[in-house]
Amino acid sequence: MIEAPALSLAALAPLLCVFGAACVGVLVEAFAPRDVRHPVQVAIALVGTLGGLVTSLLLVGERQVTAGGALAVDGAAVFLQATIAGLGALSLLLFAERSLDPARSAFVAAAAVPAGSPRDRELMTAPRVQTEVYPLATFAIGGMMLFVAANDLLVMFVALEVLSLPLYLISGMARRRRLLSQEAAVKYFLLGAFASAFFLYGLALVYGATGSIRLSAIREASAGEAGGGVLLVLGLALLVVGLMFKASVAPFHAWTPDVYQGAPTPVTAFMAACTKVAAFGAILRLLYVAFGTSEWTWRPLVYGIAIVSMVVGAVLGLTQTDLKRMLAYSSIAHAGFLLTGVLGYGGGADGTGSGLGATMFYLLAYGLTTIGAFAVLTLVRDGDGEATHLSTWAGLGRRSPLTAAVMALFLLALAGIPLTSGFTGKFAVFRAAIDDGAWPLVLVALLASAVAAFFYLRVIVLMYFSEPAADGPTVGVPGLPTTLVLAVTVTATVVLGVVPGAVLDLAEQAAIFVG
Amino acid sequence: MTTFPWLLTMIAVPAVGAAAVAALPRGRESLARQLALGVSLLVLLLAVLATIAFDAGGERFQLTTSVSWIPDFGVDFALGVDGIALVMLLLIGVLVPVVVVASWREEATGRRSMRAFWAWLLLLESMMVGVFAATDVFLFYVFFEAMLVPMYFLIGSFGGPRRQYAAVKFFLYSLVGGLVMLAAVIGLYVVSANELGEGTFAFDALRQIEIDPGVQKLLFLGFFVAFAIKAPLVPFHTWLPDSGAEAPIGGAVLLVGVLDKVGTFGFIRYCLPLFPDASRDLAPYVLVLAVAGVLYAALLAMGQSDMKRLVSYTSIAHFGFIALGIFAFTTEATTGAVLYMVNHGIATGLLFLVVGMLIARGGSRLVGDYGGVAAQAPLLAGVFLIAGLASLALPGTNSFVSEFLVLIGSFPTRPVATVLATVGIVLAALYVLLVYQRTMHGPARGVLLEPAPETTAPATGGGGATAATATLEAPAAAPARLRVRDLSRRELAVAAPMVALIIALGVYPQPLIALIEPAVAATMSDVGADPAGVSPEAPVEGTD
Amino acid sequence: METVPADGLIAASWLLIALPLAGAAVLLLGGRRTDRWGHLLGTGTVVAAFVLGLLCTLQLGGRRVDVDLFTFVSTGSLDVQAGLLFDPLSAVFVLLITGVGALIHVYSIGYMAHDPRRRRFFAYLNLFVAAMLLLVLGDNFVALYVGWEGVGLASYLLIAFWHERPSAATAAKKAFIMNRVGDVGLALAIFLMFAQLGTVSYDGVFGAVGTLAGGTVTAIGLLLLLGACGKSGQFPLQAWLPDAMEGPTPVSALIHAATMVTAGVYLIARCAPIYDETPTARAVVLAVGAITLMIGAIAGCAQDDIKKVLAYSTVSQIGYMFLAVGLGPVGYVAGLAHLLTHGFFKAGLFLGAGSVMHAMGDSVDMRRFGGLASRMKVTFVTFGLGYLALIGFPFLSGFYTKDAIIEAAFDRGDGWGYLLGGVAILAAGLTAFYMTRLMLMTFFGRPRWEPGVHPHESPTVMTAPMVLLAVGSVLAGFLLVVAFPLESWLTPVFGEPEEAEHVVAPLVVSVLVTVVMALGVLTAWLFVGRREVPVTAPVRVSPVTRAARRALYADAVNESLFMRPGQWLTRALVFVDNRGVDGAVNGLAATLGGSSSRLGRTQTGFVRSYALSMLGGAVVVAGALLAVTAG
Amino acid sequence: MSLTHYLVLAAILFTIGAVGVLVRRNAIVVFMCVELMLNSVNLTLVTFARANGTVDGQVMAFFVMVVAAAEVVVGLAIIMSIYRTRRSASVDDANLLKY
Repeated sequence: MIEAPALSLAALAPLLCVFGAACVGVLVEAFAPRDVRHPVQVAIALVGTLGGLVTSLLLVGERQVTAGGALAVDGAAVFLQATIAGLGALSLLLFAERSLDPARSAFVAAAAVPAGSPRDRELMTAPRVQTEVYPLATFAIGGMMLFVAANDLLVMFVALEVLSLPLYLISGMARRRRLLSQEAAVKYFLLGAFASAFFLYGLALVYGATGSIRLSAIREASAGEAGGGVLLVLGLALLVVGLMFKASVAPFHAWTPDVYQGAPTPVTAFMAACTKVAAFGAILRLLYVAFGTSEWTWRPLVYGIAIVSMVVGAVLGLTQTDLKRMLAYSSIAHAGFLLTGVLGYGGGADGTGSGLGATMFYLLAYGLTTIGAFAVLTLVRDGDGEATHLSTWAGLGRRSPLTAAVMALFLLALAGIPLTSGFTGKFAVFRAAIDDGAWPLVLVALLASAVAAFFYLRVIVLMYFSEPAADGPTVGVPGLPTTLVLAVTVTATVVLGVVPGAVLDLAEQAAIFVG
Repeated sequence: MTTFPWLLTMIAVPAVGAAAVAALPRGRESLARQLALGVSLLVLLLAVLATIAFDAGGERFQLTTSVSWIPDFGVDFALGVDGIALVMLLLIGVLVPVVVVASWREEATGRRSMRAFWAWLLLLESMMVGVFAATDVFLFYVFFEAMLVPMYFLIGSFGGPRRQYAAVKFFLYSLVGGLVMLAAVIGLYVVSANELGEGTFAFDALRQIEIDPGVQKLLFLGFFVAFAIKAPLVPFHTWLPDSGAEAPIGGAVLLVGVLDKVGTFGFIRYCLPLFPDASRDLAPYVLVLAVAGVLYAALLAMGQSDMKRLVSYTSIAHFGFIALGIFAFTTEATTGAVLYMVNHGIATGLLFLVVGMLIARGGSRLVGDYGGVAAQAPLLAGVFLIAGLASLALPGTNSFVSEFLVLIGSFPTRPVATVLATVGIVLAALYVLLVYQRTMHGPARGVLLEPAPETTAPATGGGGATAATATLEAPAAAPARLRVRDLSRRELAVAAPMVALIIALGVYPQPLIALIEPAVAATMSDVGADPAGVSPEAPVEGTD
Repeated sequence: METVPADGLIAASWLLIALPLAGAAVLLLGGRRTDRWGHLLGTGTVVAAFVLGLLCTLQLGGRRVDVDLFTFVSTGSLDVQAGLLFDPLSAVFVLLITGVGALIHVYSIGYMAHDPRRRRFFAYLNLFVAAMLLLVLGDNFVALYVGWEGVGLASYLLIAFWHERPSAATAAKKAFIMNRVGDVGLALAIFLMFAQLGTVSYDGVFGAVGTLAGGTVTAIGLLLLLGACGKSGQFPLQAWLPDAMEGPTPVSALIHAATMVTAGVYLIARCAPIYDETPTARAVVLAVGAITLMIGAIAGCAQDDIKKVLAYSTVSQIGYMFLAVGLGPVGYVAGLAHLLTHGFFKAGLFLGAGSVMHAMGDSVDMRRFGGLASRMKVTFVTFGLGYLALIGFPFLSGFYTKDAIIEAAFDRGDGWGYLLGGVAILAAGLTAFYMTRLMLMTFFGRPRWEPGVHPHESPTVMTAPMVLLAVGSVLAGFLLVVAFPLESWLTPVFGEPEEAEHVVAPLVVSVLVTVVMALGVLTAWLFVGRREVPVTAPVRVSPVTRAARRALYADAVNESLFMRPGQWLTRALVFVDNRGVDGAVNGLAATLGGSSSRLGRTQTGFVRSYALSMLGGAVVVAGALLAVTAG
Repeated sequence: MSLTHYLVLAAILFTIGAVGVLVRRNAIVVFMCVELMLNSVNLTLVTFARANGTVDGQVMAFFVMVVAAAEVVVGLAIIMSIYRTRRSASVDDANLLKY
């Protein structure tokens, strides 16, 4: 009789909630009539993610390894799961927006219909929507939540695929500019699969080196002289590649601008916020838990990659003319900033650095801001849908002061201006890094922030200081979902900038890995 | 000591005012400006009351308020002022209402609403108060950076033709400086954590820490670069002429009058006390920049054809004097430097305002587009002259006292730098009088000329003693006349208080000095200089 | 000598400054409302100040009274009290300033009667008087400096009074700037005193100056001299003074002849305790005085502008005074006496010139004058008396005071003494020449008037001051040297006069000077009086004349040495700032932008190249990790 | 043959797959190359399982297969949809998004 592995259902509740909702969504897709599917799907997805959020909040303080050692439900996992669930719910709200586009949704009516075909044109303005996006997104959210709690590499790999595969699909489901959307999907898919292969090979090598894929076992094995041997180090390298890809860290960032630009904007928001959180959650867990004892092996690497990422993101962002692409480069630069936080692993007064808490706070702050920024992008439209070309935003401040003000706030937050969440986050990660002696890196980071600030400013300049074009875009009146998203993100951006104490505290207290 | 939170109120009042102005419905422009004026006058009143509540001989920091803000970072929302900060608050209190009145009829560029202008202005005031009142380094940094935003919008939305370029340049320069400072701020925190066991940003606690000299130098540089960009020292200065030229007049006044003073204020408040060894070691290099600024910027000012750029360059020269005074490490010079900060705000503020009045009449910023204005607008010319004379530090004007103190205080410790800087006073006379002569003196010419020559004989004459003279001197054709009106009542209301302050502080500066000196003396003892001031080299016998 | 606290009227001596200052303030702030009576108020304040000054002087006796007013600046060890020092020296100056000032104010009522800006003229004049009084009454160097620059401002405002004329505006600016150059010296001297002695009050500095090293004292003395040169139009800063004649003539009389330009002499006399310690600085003062008196005299010989002649004459006469005070204790009183008499006759001469200009339609070109003696009798007589006083006609005032200076120079006894004395005598001859030339060209000969000019005598309000000044010109020398010796009045300041050992007998000097003077007059008559004066200046003249016309190329030197290089430097620096400093920043931005678009090209859109970059990245990552672990 | 040979073979397969991704244009072929990489990993896992004497590696291989199958489904769907629009499965044709 084989004993069932120890399984704490309570600790798994957030995951169960989200995956359950996803499964129900699939069933709904199969059985519910087409007319009611949309509201039902939205409701189920929201209930699932919000359930995930609530249950994970209830788990605060939980520290255990469960599911036969496959999952670690610890402070960091819970914090990140809650973050992902919350950001996921916000993204889903963006998915659900139906009043902005005359075509009624950002998502295609029938993905199977070839783009540009007569049938496609016919369906262009149909109220029908490919409602599978909701269960798909819910699955992705579930995968992400699993990703950050994975305590062995296999679970991590499975979670990686669970979060990725739905993303590949929904990236290709834009209603307008379908060619771009599909291209984004193909690129994302091929490169994603390529990266997973690296991750997987890394897994295999680690397994070969240590005989186990349990993080704690790897930790013991890597504590040795040479970091556990060539195989283990190679394995680490390949694992890092796979994860950095997801986190869109340069030089594994190439897909990011293309996919961010091509995917439907709500999906881009979802990817920018949630995927980033999940990927960094996994990076932190892998580096801190599995390779924490051999920090010296990966520290120079992360140092270098952080610099490359910040510089590439900041410099390439300078000349972008498409807002979504620009935000993609911004996301690459932010990945670099996050890595400076990752470097704050140790070196604090009591031997443990403040890097984990700082990075988690940064993820939350950045996720909220970036979702908000993409949400604003969905509002500004012209005849072809969203007007994402920079030039079309000229004079928006005069045309629609509120929209421009909200966007300006998000941009200032991304630039890291004090009294916004972006500043608090930057301050936290930089402090962690300097604490650990990485002040040259921080200097580079600060200079990169200055360069990056230029392109954020450029948007503000356009919005406020330029004359509006005669045939400029219109600003749609957002429906309830988008309004809600904007309200939440604006509030969060300001609150986390002005009175971040409570959340910082939370992140600090959650900065615990078990396993 | 009072329990009323003066400083918090001074931050909150304009912030709330800004929100109220911004919330006004479209079309209530005049209500907006009335509100702005009311709020700014209220702040002035608060500043005056706070000064009364302040005890010059008492504790270093007074009127303190402290609330824990971000405990994880050891950050407190701690406010408090010493004499130095207090006089800056007074300066803010005076300048903002003046700027409001000066901008009363400012036309928004394009179709932008002026409500935004008033709102940004008040928000800027709030931030400026905060930056001077903060006694927590983190809080200071927050205000330091946040202050950029309203000024950025003031320049970018309401500025001249190249406002976009200027606004972005302003923001990026300041941001780069600010970010370098951020690194130093964090570094300071880390150092404090290592020294005290628990990180802190409280100024008073940080002052006590002995920092390793090497680290001190790095941290000093971090702060210094930010401040040297803000109070532009050569070669970090090129943003100021652009910003000063493109900003709306009100914005320019506050920019050079107050905002840039944060840099020099930062030297005194942060660089010197926190990093005394580094300050002493690096002072010679700073002095080179300071003196270079005095001379270089003065020469450049002469070469400018744009009046607003010219005034900006004069400011750079003045900042050189201030930096000289600060890094001479004598009580006299540093007191002079602080006084200079106030006086420069008033003098250059008035210069900007009056240049703005001229530009408002002619629509051109170029010196060469004006000429002979004094003949028909004597009040305008007079105010221009007074502002100019204050700028060249003529005795009897406020700037003289400060410039004199800076130089006389610097001479004993830094004779060479002082001698070079003193040459700057000749250059100052040159740039002021050159522009004054070109615009105000000489025959009427330029953009203000009446379009069609009129045949009516000029009664004013060209300067003769008799009527016969006048006819003799008058050229055959009717001389050109300008179509220019003299200062309006509103403009007089702008200029009068400034002129009054220029004269009053020029004749009787001692009350301000008494307010400033204790804080300066404290700073001097922080940096290891004798707070009692210069001691003469030769023995003094038989003096009173 | 001991300083005593103020009592009686002297305690109110701050009113001396306050009265004209208040007058200026009322006139400037009052605007057009004060147009009708502004000139009366302006004159009234100065007259009142004169009366007050006279009463104070009578009360003074030989004392040295300090009037403490308020703390001006006190920080660290620097303590500057706003206070007045009323002693015989300042009393003399107070009387000169307010006395001559009052007369010139009265004169200006008539002279400026038709000028629409007369009110402002009086305001500026009042401002000047106030600043000048502060200059001579201050009891410390800072107060002196404040007054020093204050008179500079008044001078600027008054030279540029007719600012529509570009030449006037330029002259005013030039005056201010060159004064500022001198002011730098004065300022540095004050800094040096503070650094060395820790005080800037007269008492403090003079009391302790003996403790200083010789080099320091010399430095202070030279720096003070620089200041004095700027204000007094002495070499090398003399070029502004002739240009300053662009101002209305009363201004030239008051500021640029009688009072302000003699401030340098006052400064050196006041700082006698310093100069007593430093023979080197005194020698430089001597040299400056000698050079300047020659430059002024030579340049004066070739001018056709009546005011310019007088201006160069002023330059030259102040050179005499510098020469005198440079001689040290023996010369102070002589210099000050000449200063006072010069104040009378030069003011009178300027007022006379103003009267002539008034009559000639503001023309200053002597070549278009001539034969005015009969048309303007009062002017002619008063001017003539001033002329005689200036050239040192026996027993008029210049005779007494100039001779004293020349005697004192000879009394040095060494070769330098003879040289200086010789120069002074030569210059006396030149003075006689150019002044006679002026007289001849203006009042004698055939009229060469511009068409439409009808000379007439000036109104009484103008002639009365001229008469008074003429009386002064005649009597002042006798009064100051013989009747009520200035020497004894100033004894409390400069100490007991020592009985000079005359190297050359005074009588010999007097005779010599008088003979040379007569020669000068004769030469002038030979060159100018006998022939017809051409209405345009001859072009083909000797290089000497050409040089004299251009004031020995002082302006040319200034231009080529300072102005042009300065302009060039300015232009170069503007270029450097725009292209260099700002260009570096903009270049950095452009570089970033350029590398951005170049790097952006790597984002080709091809999946396979992306995959390649990832693979490359993976190799690098793996290589790096292996390198770290292996190394 | 020692286990090392298997590992080397797997590595070679992985490399072939990776190079295939880089050089082939047809999306399907590219995708198959990725599948080849995954299968080389499977081989590695099984080899290591053998070496370690546990079955964990074999179990993992099954996991990988399942995941790969899922990936095929998703991947083919995406490639199909773009093929139907563009009438081309060349990855180089999908080149609208760049710079």
